[in-house]
This record gives sequence, C-alpha cells and structure tokens, in this order.
Amino acid sequence: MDILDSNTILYIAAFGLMLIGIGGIVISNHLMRIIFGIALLEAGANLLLLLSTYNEDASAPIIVNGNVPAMMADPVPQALVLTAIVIGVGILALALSLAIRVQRAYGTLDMREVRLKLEQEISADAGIDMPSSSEKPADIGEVPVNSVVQQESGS
Amino acid sequence: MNELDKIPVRQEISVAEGGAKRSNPLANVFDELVRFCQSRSMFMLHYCTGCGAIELPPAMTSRFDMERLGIQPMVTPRQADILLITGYVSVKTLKRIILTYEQMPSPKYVIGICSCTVNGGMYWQSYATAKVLKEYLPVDIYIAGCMPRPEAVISGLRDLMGDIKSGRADNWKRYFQNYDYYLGNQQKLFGEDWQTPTDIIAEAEHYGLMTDKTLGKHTALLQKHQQPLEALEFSLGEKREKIQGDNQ
Amino acid sequence: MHFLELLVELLLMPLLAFVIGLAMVLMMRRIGARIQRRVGPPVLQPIYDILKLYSKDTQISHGLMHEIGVIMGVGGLIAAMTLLPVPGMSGLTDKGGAITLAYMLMIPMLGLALGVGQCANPNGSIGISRALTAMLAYDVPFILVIFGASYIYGTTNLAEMVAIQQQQGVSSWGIVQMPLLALTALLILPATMGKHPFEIYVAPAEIATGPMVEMSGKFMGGLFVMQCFQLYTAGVIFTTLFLGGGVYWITFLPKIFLVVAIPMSVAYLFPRYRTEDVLRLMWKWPMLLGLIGLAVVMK
Amino acid sequence: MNLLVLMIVLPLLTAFLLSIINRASTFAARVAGPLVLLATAAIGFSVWPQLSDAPIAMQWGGFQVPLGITLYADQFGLLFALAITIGTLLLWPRNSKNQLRSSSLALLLAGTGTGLALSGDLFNIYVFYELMTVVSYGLIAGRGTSGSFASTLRYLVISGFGAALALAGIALVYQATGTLNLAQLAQLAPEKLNNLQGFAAFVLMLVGFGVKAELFPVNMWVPEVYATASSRVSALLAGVVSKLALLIIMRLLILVFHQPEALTVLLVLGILGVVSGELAAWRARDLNRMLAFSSIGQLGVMFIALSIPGNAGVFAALAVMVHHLFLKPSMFLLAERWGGSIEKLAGAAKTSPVAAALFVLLSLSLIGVPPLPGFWAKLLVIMPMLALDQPLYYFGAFVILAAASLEANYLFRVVMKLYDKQPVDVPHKAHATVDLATAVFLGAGLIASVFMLVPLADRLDSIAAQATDVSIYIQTVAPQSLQSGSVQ
Amino acid sequence: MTALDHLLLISAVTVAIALLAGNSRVGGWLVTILYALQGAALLMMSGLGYSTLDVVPSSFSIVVLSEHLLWRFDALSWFFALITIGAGFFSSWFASGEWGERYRDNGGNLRLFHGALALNVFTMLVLLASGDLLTLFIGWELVSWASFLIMALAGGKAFGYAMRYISYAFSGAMAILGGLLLIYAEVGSFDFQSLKEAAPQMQTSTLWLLVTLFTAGFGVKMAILPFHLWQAKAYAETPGPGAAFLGAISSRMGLFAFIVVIVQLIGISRLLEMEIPFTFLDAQDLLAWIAIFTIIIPTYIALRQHDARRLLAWHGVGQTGYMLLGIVIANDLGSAGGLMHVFNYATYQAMLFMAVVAVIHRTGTSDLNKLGGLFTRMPLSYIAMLVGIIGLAGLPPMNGFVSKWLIYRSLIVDGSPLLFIGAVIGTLGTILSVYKLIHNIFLGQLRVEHAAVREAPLSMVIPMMLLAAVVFVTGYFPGLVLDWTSAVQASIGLPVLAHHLGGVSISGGLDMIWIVSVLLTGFGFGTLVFFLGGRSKRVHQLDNYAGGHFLTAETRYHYSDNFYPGLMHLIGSWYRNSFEWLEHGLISAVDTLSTAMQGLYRNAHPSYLLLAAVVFALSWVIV
Repeated sequence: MDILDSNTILYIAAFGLMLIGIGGIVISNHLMRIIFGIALLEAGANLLLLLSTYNEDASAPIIVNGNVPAMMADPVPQALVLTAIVIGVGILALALSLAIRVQRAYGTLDMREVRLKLEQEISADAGIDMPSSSEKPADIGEVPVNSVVQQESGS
Repeated sequence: MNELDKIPVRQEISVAEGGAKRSNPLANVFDELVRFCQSRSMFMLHYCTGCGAIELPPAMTSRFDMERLGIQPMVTPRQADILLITGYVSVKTLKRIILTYEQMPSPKYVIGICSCTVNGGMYWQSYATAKVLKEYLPVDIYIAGCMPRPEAVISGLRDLMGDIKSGRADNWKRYFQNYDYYLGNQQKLFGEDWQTPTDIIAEAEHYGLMTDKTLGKHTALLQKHQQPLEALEFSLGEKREKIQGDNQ
Repeated sequence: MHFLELLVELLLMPLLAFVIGLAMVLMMRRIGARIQRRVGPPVLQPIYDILKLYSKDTQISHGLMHEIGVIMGVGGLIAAMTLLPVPGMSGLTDKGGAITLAYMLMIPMLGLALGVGQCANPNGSIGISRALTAMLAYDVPFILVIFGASYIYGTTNLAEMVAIQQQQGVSSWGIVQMPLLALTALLILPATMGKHPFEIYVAPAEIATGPMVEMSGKFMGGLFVMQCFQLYTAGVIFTTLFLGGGVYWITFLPKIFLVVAIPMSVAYLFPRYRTEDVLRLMWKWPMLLGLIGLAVVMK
Repeated sequence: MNLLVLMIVLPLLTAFLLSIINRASTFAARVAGPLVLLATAAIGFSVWPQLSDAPIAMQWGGFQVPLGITLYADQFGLLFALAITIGTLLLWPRNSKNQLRSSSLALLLAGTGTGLALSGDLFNIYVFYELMTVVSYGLIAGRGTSGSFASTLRYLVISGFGAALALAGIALVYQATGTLNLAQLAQLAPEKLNNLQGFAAFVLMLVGFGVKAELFPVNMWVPEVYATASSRVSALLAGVVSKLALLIIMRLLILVFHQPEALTVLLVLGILGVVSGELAAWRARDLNRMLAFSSIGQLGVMFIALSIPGNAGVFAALAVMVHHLFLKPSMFLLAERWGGSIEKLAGAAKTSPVAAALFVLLSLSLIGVPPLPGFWAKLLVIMPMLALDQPLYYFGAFVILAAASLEANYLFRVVMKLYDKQPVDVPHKAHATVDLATAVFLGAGLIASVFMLVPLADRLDSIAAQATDVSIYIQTVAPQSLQSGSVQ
Repeated sequence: MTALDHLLLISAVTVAIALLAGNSRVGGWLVTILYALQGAALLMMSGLGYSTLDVVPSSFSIVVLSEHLLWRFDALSWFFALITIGAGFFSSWFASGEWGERYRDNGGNLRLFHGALALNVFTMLVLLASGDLLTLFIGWELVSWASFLIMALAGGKAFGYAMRYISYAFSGAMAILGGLLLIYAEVGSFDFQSLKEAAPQMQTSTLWLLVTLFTAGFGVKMAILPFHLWQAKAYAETPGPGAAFLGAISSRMGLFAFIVVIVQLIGISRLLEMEIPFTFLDAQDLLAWIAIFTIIIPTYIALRQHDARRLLAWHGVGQTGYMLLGIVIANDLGSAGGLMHVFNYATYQAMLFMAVVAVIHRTGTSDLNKLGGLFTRMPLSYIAMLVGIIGLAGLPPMNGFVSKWLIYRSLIVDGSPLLFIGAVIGTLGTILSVYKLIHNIFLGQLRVEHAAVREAPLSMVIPMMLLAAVVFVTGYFPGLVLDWTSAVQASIGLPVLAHHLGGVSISGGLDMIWIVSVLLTGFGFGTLVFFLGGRSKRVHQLDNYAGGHFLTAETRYHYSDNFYPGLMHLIGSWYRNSFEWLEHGLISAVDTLSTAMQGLYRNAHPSYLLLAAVVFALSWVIV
C-alpha cells in the first residue's frame, strides 16, 4: 500500500494545522492573527484526538435493531472532541471580546505595543517609573499614552 | 584715657633676705647640698632675641663645652632654670619673654647678655624696644658687651653658679614679692589690659611669697579685667548641667 | 626560696638598677661628648640633675592625672625591675616571664602618655602619638626576638634561660646559637631606649621635647629616673637573651654596659629618622633578619 | 456517595441560578453564594473522616469504568477541593463593579476547582481545567480596567496555546492506550507509555497545565495579571488555583508517567523558576509584583519538591503547598492597600499596626525562620534532596537556600519601609476590616500550626502515602482487572 | 522542673515583664532584678562551672520528623550563659535610670528596648541550651532575629545597618542549615553524639564542605573576615546600653556554635588531617590565619575611626580574632586563653561602651574631634574607661592581659612565629587606638561648651564601677575564671589547663597575684619618690607653653584629628576598602542578574518561551 493512505494524510493535516497555528501564534504580533492561530491550533489538536482511534472502514457506533456492526468507531474521542470544540469556541469568543476592549483602551492590537502600554499603565498605577536598565536615560519611554494613562489613574 | 599715669610705680626695691640659714644643722647640710646641685646643673633656655645668640653655640660646643659645668640647653621654660636674653628686646618680644619667664619653675635666673639688655644700647632711640630689662624682670646677672665673647658668657655663668651656691641668687623671689612694681612697668609698656595666662598672684599665695608689695593698684587693675585662671578641679555634679543635645 | 629573702631581693633589685642606670646615663652622655670632641659632664652629673629637679621650689602640675602619670611611669619601671634576673637574684622571674616583662614595660609608657595628655599641650600629644607609633615600629621585631629566644630555650622564664646558657658554656649563648636574632635585637636597641636617631618623638627644636614639654621639677626628675631604668632594662634583657646573663657581677656589668655602649656610640653619628621612616626601617631590615634567623633556628 | 457530586454540582448550579435568584431578591443573591459554599465545605468535612481509611470512587451516569466519568476522592484530592471551596469563601469577591457576575464566577471557580480536584479521568480534568481557566479570565477582567483586559488577553493567548498543547498530549495518550481513565492508565502506563511518545505527551501536558501552575517558562503572565487584577482575585489565583494545577501534575506523575527524565525536567524547570522568580522579585519596586514574582519562586520550590521521587517528594510538596496555601492569600490581602511603590510605604505601620505585624510574621514564615511552619516545610524539601546524593539535586538545594536569603532581603526591605520613622506625605489608608480579618485568620492558622506541628506532619504524611500508592487507586476505581478499553 | 527549666522560665517571664512594664522607671528596675534572678538560677547550676556537675537537662522536649529535640546545659553553655546574663543585667541596670528616661523623652520606645534586650538574653539562653543540631539551628535563628530587632530600634540610619546585618546573618544561617542537612544526609540524625561518632569516618571532601559551611555561617555572626563589614556600624548605631550588650556577648554566640560543632563534634584532630593541596597548610592553619587577619584588619580600621562607638565596635571585631585563634590552636593554654578572653572581653567592652554612652549622655556627641578634657568633669567614667582600655590593650594588671598572655604562650608552645607576630601587631594597634580614644575624650583641653558638664548619674556610674571591679579582680586572681574555662575544656574534650588562683602553673608560668602586688607596690614607691619632691601647684590649662604664644579659652589647641599622621603617612595608602568593593561587586552582580530576569518576564511574546520549552524538553530526550 502506498504511504499516502488517507490515515497518513489526515495525520499530516492534523500536525500541519497545529504547526500553522503555532506559527501564527509565535511569529505574528497582531492579536487577531494570534487568536486565529489559537483556533487553528485547537482544530489541529481536535483532529489529532479524533485520529487517535480513527479507523477508515468503521461504521458509526449505532446499534440498529440489535445487530452489532463488525467494526464500530470509538465514540469516546468524538464526544471529547465535541466538548473540546465547544470550549474552544467559548474561549475564542472571550478572546475576541477582550481584543475589542483592548483595542478601545489602547488603540492598537499590536502585541508589542499592548505590552508596552500595559507595562506603563501598571507602573503608573504603582507610581514608579518604568523598570528599565540603569544605563537607559530616564526620559525614554515617554510615549504620549503614558501621560493619558497617568491622568486616568489619577482621576 | 587710662588711669595708669595716676598710679605711681614705687622705685625702691626691697632687699630680699638672701641665703637665710635654718637652725637645724641637718637641714643646713641638705640646703647646702641642694644649692650645690642647683649650681652644678643649670638648664638654660636661651631666648635668642638678638645678635648675642651667635656667641652661644661656641660656648656649648667642643671649644668651651658648657656641659662640663653641667649646663645644658633646654627648649621649654618648664625644664629651664636660666633664661638667657641675648640682645635687644623689642616690645613685642618682651611680652613673650615675660610669659616665658613666668612659666619657668623657681628657682629661676635671668641673664641679660649684651648692652642692649642693660640700657638699650645702640637702640636707645628706638621707639619699639624696652630699654632696661630689669624694670620688667628681676635680672640676676648682666653680661655687658656688644657682643660678649663666649669666655665672658662662661665667666658670667660661673659667677651665677657662685651666687646660687651661696644662696645669694634669689631674685626670682622678688618677682613674686614686688609683683606690683614689675606689673606696673609692664602695664606702662603694654597698656592696662595686659595680662598673661599665668597667675602670679595665686602662685605667690600658694608658695607663701606674698608681701605687702605683691599686691597694689596695678594688680588691682589687672584683676579687674582678668579672666579667672584657677585650675580645673573635679566636679561630680554640683554644677547645673547645660542641656546639650540628646544622646541618641 | 625563703620569703624574706625574696622581699629583700625585690627591694634590692630596683635600687641596683637605679644606681647602674645612673652610671649608664653618665656613660651615654660621656660617649656623646667624646664623639663631639667635648669633655662631657662630671661623674656625678646625673645625680645633680635629678636632685636639682626634685628640689625645685615652684613646680607646675596640670592636675591629678599629670601626677599619676609620672607615678605610674616610675612605679611601673620599679616593678618591672623585679622581673629581670641579675647575678644572685632572680626575683619574680618565675612568676612572669619574658612576655610579661615586655608588657610590664608598656605600663610606664601608658602612664606617661596619660599624664602628658592631661597637660593639654598639643606638643605633648604630638610627641605621644609619635612615641606610640615608634613603639609599634620596634616592638614587632622585639617580640620576634623574644619569641625566638623563648622557643630556643623552651621557656619564657629569663632566669632559666640564664641557667641554660651558663650550664652549657659560651657555645650555647644566644649570640652563638642565633646570631641573626641577636643582630636584630642590637638594631632595635636604640629605638627601644628612645635615643638617637629614633628620638623624633622628642624633636626638641620642633615640638619642644614633645612629651616632656610640660614636665617641670619633680615631673622631669621622674623622667630622668625612668631613663636610668630604661637603659638598664635594655642592657639586661639583651644580656640575658644572648650573652648568657651573669652569675657574677664582675662579668655581668661589663656585658650590660657594653650592650648599652654599642648602639650609643653608633647612634650619635646618624641624623634623626622621621616617624614613617622609623616604621619603614624597623619593619624592613630587623624583621627580615629576625625572620631569617627564626627560620634558621626553628628548622 | 452522591454527596461528592453535590460538592461539584451545587456551586455550578447556584452560579447559573444566581441571576434568577437576583430577580427575586438581591439580598438572597448576595448571601446565596457564601451559603452554598459553606454547605459544600460542610459536605466535604462530613466526607473527610471516612476517606482516611479508604478513598472513594464513583461513576457518573452509571457507565462502566472505561466509559463514563469517574470521580475519585482521596484525602489528597478532597483536601484541595476543600481548599478551593473555603478559599473562595474567604476571598469572596466584594464590592466589585458587577457583584452578581463576579459572585457567580466565584461559584463557578469553586465548582470547577472541586471537579478538577476530584475527577479521576484525564478528559474531565481537561474540561474542568479549561472551565476554570475561562472563569479566572472572567475574574481577572472583572476589575474592568484597561490594564486588566490587556493582561487577561495576554494570559488567554498563552493559556489557550498551552491548553491546545495539553489536548494534543491527551490525544497522544489516548492514541497510545486507548483510554483516559487514570486508573486504567496507571495499569497500562508501564508498558504503553514508558517511551518517547509517552514522554512527549507528558511534556505537552506539563507545559499545558503548567501555565496555571506558574511553571517557569510559561508563567510570563503572572506579574502582569497579579498587578492588574484585584488583590482578592490575585490571592485566589496565586494561593489556591495554582495549587490545583499542581495537583493535576502530581496525579499524572504518580499514576501515569514514571520516566526519570520527567523528574529531571521538573527539577530543572523548578530551579529555573526559583532563580528567575526570586531574582526578579529582589528588584521589584512595587509590592504586588514583588509578591507575584516571589510566588513564582515558591511554585518553583514546589516543582523541585515534586521532582523528588517517591513518597518523600509528594510529602514535601504537599507541606510546601499547604504552607503556601495559608501564606500567599493573606499576603496579597495585605498588599491590597499597600499597592504601588514600596517607597511610598514609609511609616505605614503607624496607620495599620496589626497589618504590619502580620506582614512581618508572614515574611518570617515565608523565608523559613524556625519554629514557624515555613522552616519545617523547607526542611522537608531539602532533606530528601540531599539524601539522593546527586549533583543536580545538591544544586537544587543550594538554589533553594540561596533564594531564601534573597527573599529575606527583599521582604525585610519592605518591612523596614513599613516601620520607617519618617512617614511620606501621602496618608496611608487603613486596611478594610474584612481583608484584615481574613488575613489575620490565615496568620492565626500559621501560628496554630506551630503548636500542633507533630500531628500535622503525621496527617500530611498519611495523605501523601495514600496519594502515592497506585495500587489503592486502581483497587478503588476498577476492582476488576481490565484489558485495553479501546474498541477494535 | 530542673534548674534549667527555672532559668528559661524566669528568662521568658523577664521578656514578658519588660514588654509590659518596660516603659516606666519601676519596670526597668524590676527587669534588672529579674536578670539578677536569672543569675541566681544559673548559680543553682554552678556545679557545671566547676565540673562537679556534668549536664543539666531540661524536662521540656518534643519530637519532630522523628527527631528528638532536647535542650540541656553543660559547662560550655553555663560559661557563656553566665556572661550573657551578666551583660544583660548590667546593661539593663544602666538603662533603667536617667538614660532610659532621656531615651523615652527623645521619642525612643523604652518598652521595646527593654523587651528586645530581654528577648536577646532569652534567645541566647535557648541557643546555649541546645542539645542537638536542629535545636542549635532554631536557637541560632532566634538569636539572629532578636539582635536584628534591637539593632533596628534606633531607626533611620540604623535600619540600613540592621538590614545589612540580617542579609549577612540570614545567608549565614542558610549555610548552616545546608551544613546540618548535609550532616543529616551523611549521618542520618541531628544528634550530637552520632555526629561525633561519624566524624572520624567521614571522607575529607565532605568535611571540607561541612567546615566551610559552618565556619562561614558562624563566622558571619562572629564577623570574622571576610564577613566583618556589617558588625561595627550595626552595633554602633544600637541605642546606648544595647550596644554595650551586643558588643559584650552577641557575636560570641557564633564562637559558641563554632566550638560546639567544629571543636567538640568534628574535632580539631580532623582539621589537622585536612591538608590544603600544594601548601604546607591544613584546615587548622587556615582558620588560624583567618583569625589573625580578623585581628589585624579590623583593629587598624578602628584606628581610623573618629566616632567613639564605631572605634569600640571595630575593636570588638578585632578581639574576636583572639578568641578564635586561641580556640583553634586548641592546646591547653590556647583554648583556655580563648575562652577566658570571651569573659574578659565581655566585661571591659561592656564597660567601655557604657563609658562612651555616659559621655554621649552628658555632652551629646561621641565624635572624638568634638570632645576633650572631660577628665576633671567625669572622673568616674574616666576611671571606667581607663580600666577598660588597659584591659582591651591587654596590659597588666587587668584581666585582658591574662587571656592574651595565655594565647601568646600557646603560640610559642605551638611554635608558630608568624601567628604570634600577627597577634602582637593587633595588640599594638589596639594600644594606639585606645590611647587615642581616651585622650580625645577625657584628656587634653576642656572645651568651653563642656565647662559645666557633670558626672553621669549613679544609675549609670555604678554598673561601670562594678564592672571595673570585676575586670581588676579577675586580673588579680585569674584563677577564678580559669576554673570555669578548665571545666569547659574538660567538657568539650580539650586538654585541661593546670592553673591556680594566681594564674598558670607551668615553667615560665604566670602568677598574677605576685605581679600585680609588685606593680602596686611599685606604684607605692613611685608615689613616695614623687612626694619627696618640692611642692607643686595646679595651674590652669591655659598656662601652657606654646612657644611663647598667649593661649586663650577660644583657641582650640587640642590635638585630636588624624592622631597618627606618621603611621598613616606610611600605611594610609593600604586602606583600600577592598571588602567594601567586594560587597558592592556582589550586589551589583545580583542586580544585573535580576534585571535580566525581569527582562525575561517583560518579554513581548511569551509564546516563544512556551514553544522553546517544549522543543527543548523533547529534543533533550530524543538526543
């Protein structure tokens, strides 16, 4: 039999999905892309879970008027995957809503900027200047947002 | 306007009872011994005010070795017996000389070397020199000359040794006994606020050298504006303590 | 030993020390005079000086501590004399050995230092600070010498050292056994006596004889007495450690006078060392010699 | 038996009903949550005694073992179930913006947490874990500041990533064994999972669940989140929730994964966690982040403890966890009013002496000063490590000790500030009574534990023994021996 | 209830009373009396001090981790406890009178002060009573934190120094913990006896590790090099009598623990077997040399101080070296000397600190350049300080001389000249700096602003005088102390010193009774000679020869600052603060590391790390 039987292809697909997802998360800085990456990753993982007991010529595990098919697909992973998908969707929704909030607050979805501004906001709340190595002159990191945040925290 | 001019300075100097003999023969022997030792061990403080000083080194070194007579140079009045004034005495210098003399322990002797100490010598017309030294200090011996050679100096010291041995050299007592006179002359020269850190009157009292001439108008004037100079004595807390910061 | 006998010794030793010390002072001054081609003082000069000083009519005291200081100085040395073994008398040498002696000799210094301090004369304080520094300089090699001797003889008891050297004859004398240490001791001897060229702490023309600046009359006299004891001590210690001490005065006296005479005759030839130079000198050559000497004797 | 189910279900149910109850009466809604939690706790305590001799297992929905949902309650699990319940009760979210939502979230947290602690099935664990994570997102974001949203999002990214990896790990396990029931896995593991695939699965799950357990490389969210979330939430997450994640990893280690490499990985990551956390905390300049970093450090110590093979390791880890369970929440509670720059704390002890004294006590216990419990916990960790006599473990011990002296340094820098003579111009706010009371309560627990040290140690030891005994687990869950559950 | 129980109980009660009533004058006296009671309870056990009694157990003991924790007293503990309680007693007496009130009025928390003092005593007693390694460590920690408390009392600057102390001390404690857990791993028990039995079989590498850990840990408390930086400043800033107490005994706890673990359990003989490769040295020499440098360097640092308390505190560091040296030499003379020095040092150090505090109490400063001439104003304090410095400098007739003599003698017997020279250099340095101390405070010119100063109140003077009496009497009859030390020697298994009331009975021995008597007689003769001379008159200080210069009260001619210019001209350039540099370097290294770590946590994209972790772990197994 050739290597590329459907099982292998599916496995490749699963790992491929996961890799694409991971790549999306790791490489890109835009939050939306990252979220999509997570979605892909989860999809891949789910597929992997399904494949863990997948059998090409197994029939659905339904007992029709008493006679049990020779080979039934294992129902457990499917149940699991269903659950996982549901959870994944929930998380996705939450992530998106949060992304909206963040966009409103910081006016950006770039991971790096978000981090910087988050750092600045925390520092401003704490009333300490940005943690930075001593070589750096003090006034570095004075981006306009900083002052805004300070006003917010002040009010 | 100071009242110094109104205060007369008594000219006559009472003759001290030099070389008084004690009744106890042993004491006599002891006194003899002591005077002998004093005469044979003279530590001199040479106050080199003028040119006369140049004649002292030869007197000390190998040519005329003073040390064979027991004469040694000393550098502080506390240790010295003889005060050598070698040459003219300017007013400023005189102050130091007087302080130094007062800080010397008795018996102490003053030797004026050079004519300048006798009568001002070639500085007779100077406005800034004290002419006659013995008006300010009881001088035991003058060694005249300008300048006296080392031989003269040595011989003068020999004479002084003789006086000490015989007990005639007791001019140091006169300074206590006629302090008013000397102080008067000093005040005339230095002004009425003149004083030294030493407390001659107290010493005179302490050593029983007070006479009626020790105190007088001049000493009164002195005591009027003199900071008290009594020695520091122990105090275990009878005085009130000032508030001095805190201890932590 | 019989108790009374011991008491007599304890009384006698300081007296002898004083008398011998007087002679040593005289000798010292005579040597100085001879080197400068002078006649020098008469024989009884030291006695004249001391008597004169004690018999001063008016004397200045700067307070109780000033007086106690001098008392401590003289008294401490008197006590220290009883630790020095001399022919026929060992005194307290078995009650306290070389180390005890070394530290007993510091008490007079301390007393004097306190007295001078009480005078409140800056010259005096400067002199003391210099004197203490000098002590720091010469005591280190001095202690080194004492260590070496005690290690060789296996005891710190000076009398025993003398006995050991006497039993085994000249070949066992310290100067034969440990010549380098003896040389060290000889080098630091003038410093321990505070004589030329190590009398920076006196520096008459500069700080008016430093510690002695306020010393008049009997105070000065006390210092003169102490000087006698110091010379004597230096002589006896060296003799005891290196020259076999003495069983007879006839052999003992020449030794100690010689010991004092040698540094004196050299000393007057040198100019005065500054304090830090004293330190540098003492910590360099005598230490070096002493350590080499120790290495030799201990291996 | 169904009591245990109640422990999980009651909070969840109430959480969903809360909004309805709120319609009826707001007061009822306000008190409902705590009451339910009290009830759950009561159930837990009622069950506790009978667990000491034998643990309990039960099947949901009556399926046979391979299928269905297994609940497994031994003292170990129940201990943490109670911990989360009581913890939530103590740290009940007060005066937050949306009281209703936050309280239902808290209930959910309690329910899912209990489920996590009690479920004996890998997939349930995954599900409960995910739920718990989602709930904690809600709690963190509940503060409503822009910072909280951002930090939650960042947390979510890494956590979601981790969860997916964990899922992949589960898939690998299932693919290898065909079952997810821990009892079966425990049986099948030795021949099926003692290979590269098994190890890969372990690593994936470790990293996945480690996100919540503040495992070293995946704990970057910690400082941000604890700095932005409200102190009570931080206390809950740092104090209790992280321990639950740790509990899963312990279970997996004990039952499923026996590779020595697994332990080494834990040890290395733990050491790195301690080093990074403590060092970062040493330089932190505001109290919240200092505590966050230091909690990373302490979790690292727990991982090191876990990496000790055998009963001793679990015992040690248990001791440290329990100690930390008491300590961290109260510290965060104290930090609530003391947030912000440490410099600003000068003289704070004047306004709130009790809190300051408590802080000193907690710090002392945290750095392990005898006779406070922290010292004994540390002792329990290090003693077996040295006994192992391997260089890496020696190094671990050294790291723990060195970290302690760092902790001493930075914590007492804070204490010094608190007791500083010259106060800063800004007046300090005194602590809210409830916060302070809670903190004092926990502190009192610490003090009390000093006096009943010996029985406590014995109890923990027995718990650890029960937890580490695989055979008990198998016997309780699946008495009949069973072959591979996968259907051909 | 054994005698030890009573002692600990009373001590605990003292703490309670001090915390309750410490704020009032009466409370202070009450606490002082309680210290006296502790002393009495200690005397109940005085059999320990004369080796008629072997050990006094405590009836209180617990079992943790299958370890039997127990507390007991032996001769060593008794000896140290005696010093501790004595120091506590005198310090609290000193503090109970006017000093306490002044302290309170200046905003100090007197209650807390008394409490901290009592707590220190209590914890120290607990440490001294420890019966196994675990209790030793517990006591150790308690002591550390108690002294931290009293150090931090003053606030302000003191906080910084206390902080530094606790950083050092806790790191040290961790080293100790590591050490004793290592022992547990080796021996399987925290019991003293089992370690004692196991020590001979341990291999050298383990022993090196152990000795290093323990010496470092205990050394931090002793402030031996290179851990000496924290002590002086921390002690100097401790309020008044607290400084006296800490200076007297606190850091001796390190010595106690050192003796217990290194000398008693591991044993000097083992140290001798531990050669350092490529040298002729072994562990004992190493320790001895550490001790020597601990003597020299701090002493010469003290020489440079111009704050009286700092100067004394630095000498405290230096004197530790003598004790350690004596103990490490560990022959009968040396160990006796080291142990005796602990006692002697405690007596005169406490007294010296008290004298300085009395001066501060009256004049408000301890700056050696702002004082002078107080001799006529505070004569009793002067006497206390005089006796103290003679003791500190180790000159006869005070007790300090005896202990130092023993150490020197032991070094001669041991045949180690370099150590000997080191010790002597230390002593000479001490003499220099203590003269500076007493000169700048009590001698010389009396300042105008101090003209009205008066003697310290009785509550402060009496303790000083009593201590002075102790210093003199134990110097006159060193046998009194040598009895205890030989009991200690016997109990820790060192050769016992043959001694009598007057001193040591060996060839070239020492008999202080004779020496001191002769010295006093000598003083008598000196007085006689002195008063043979003519009358003298006391004169005012201004009547002073200054090269003919007229001195006035305004002229400041007191020679105080940079007292030893000649010496400093030579060795001044040797003061490089190298250890400070070392410390700073260490701190900045940690700082850099932590900055890096924070950078790690502030990274923009944490997912990298997650992925990296997975990949790393997997690849690590596959490869």
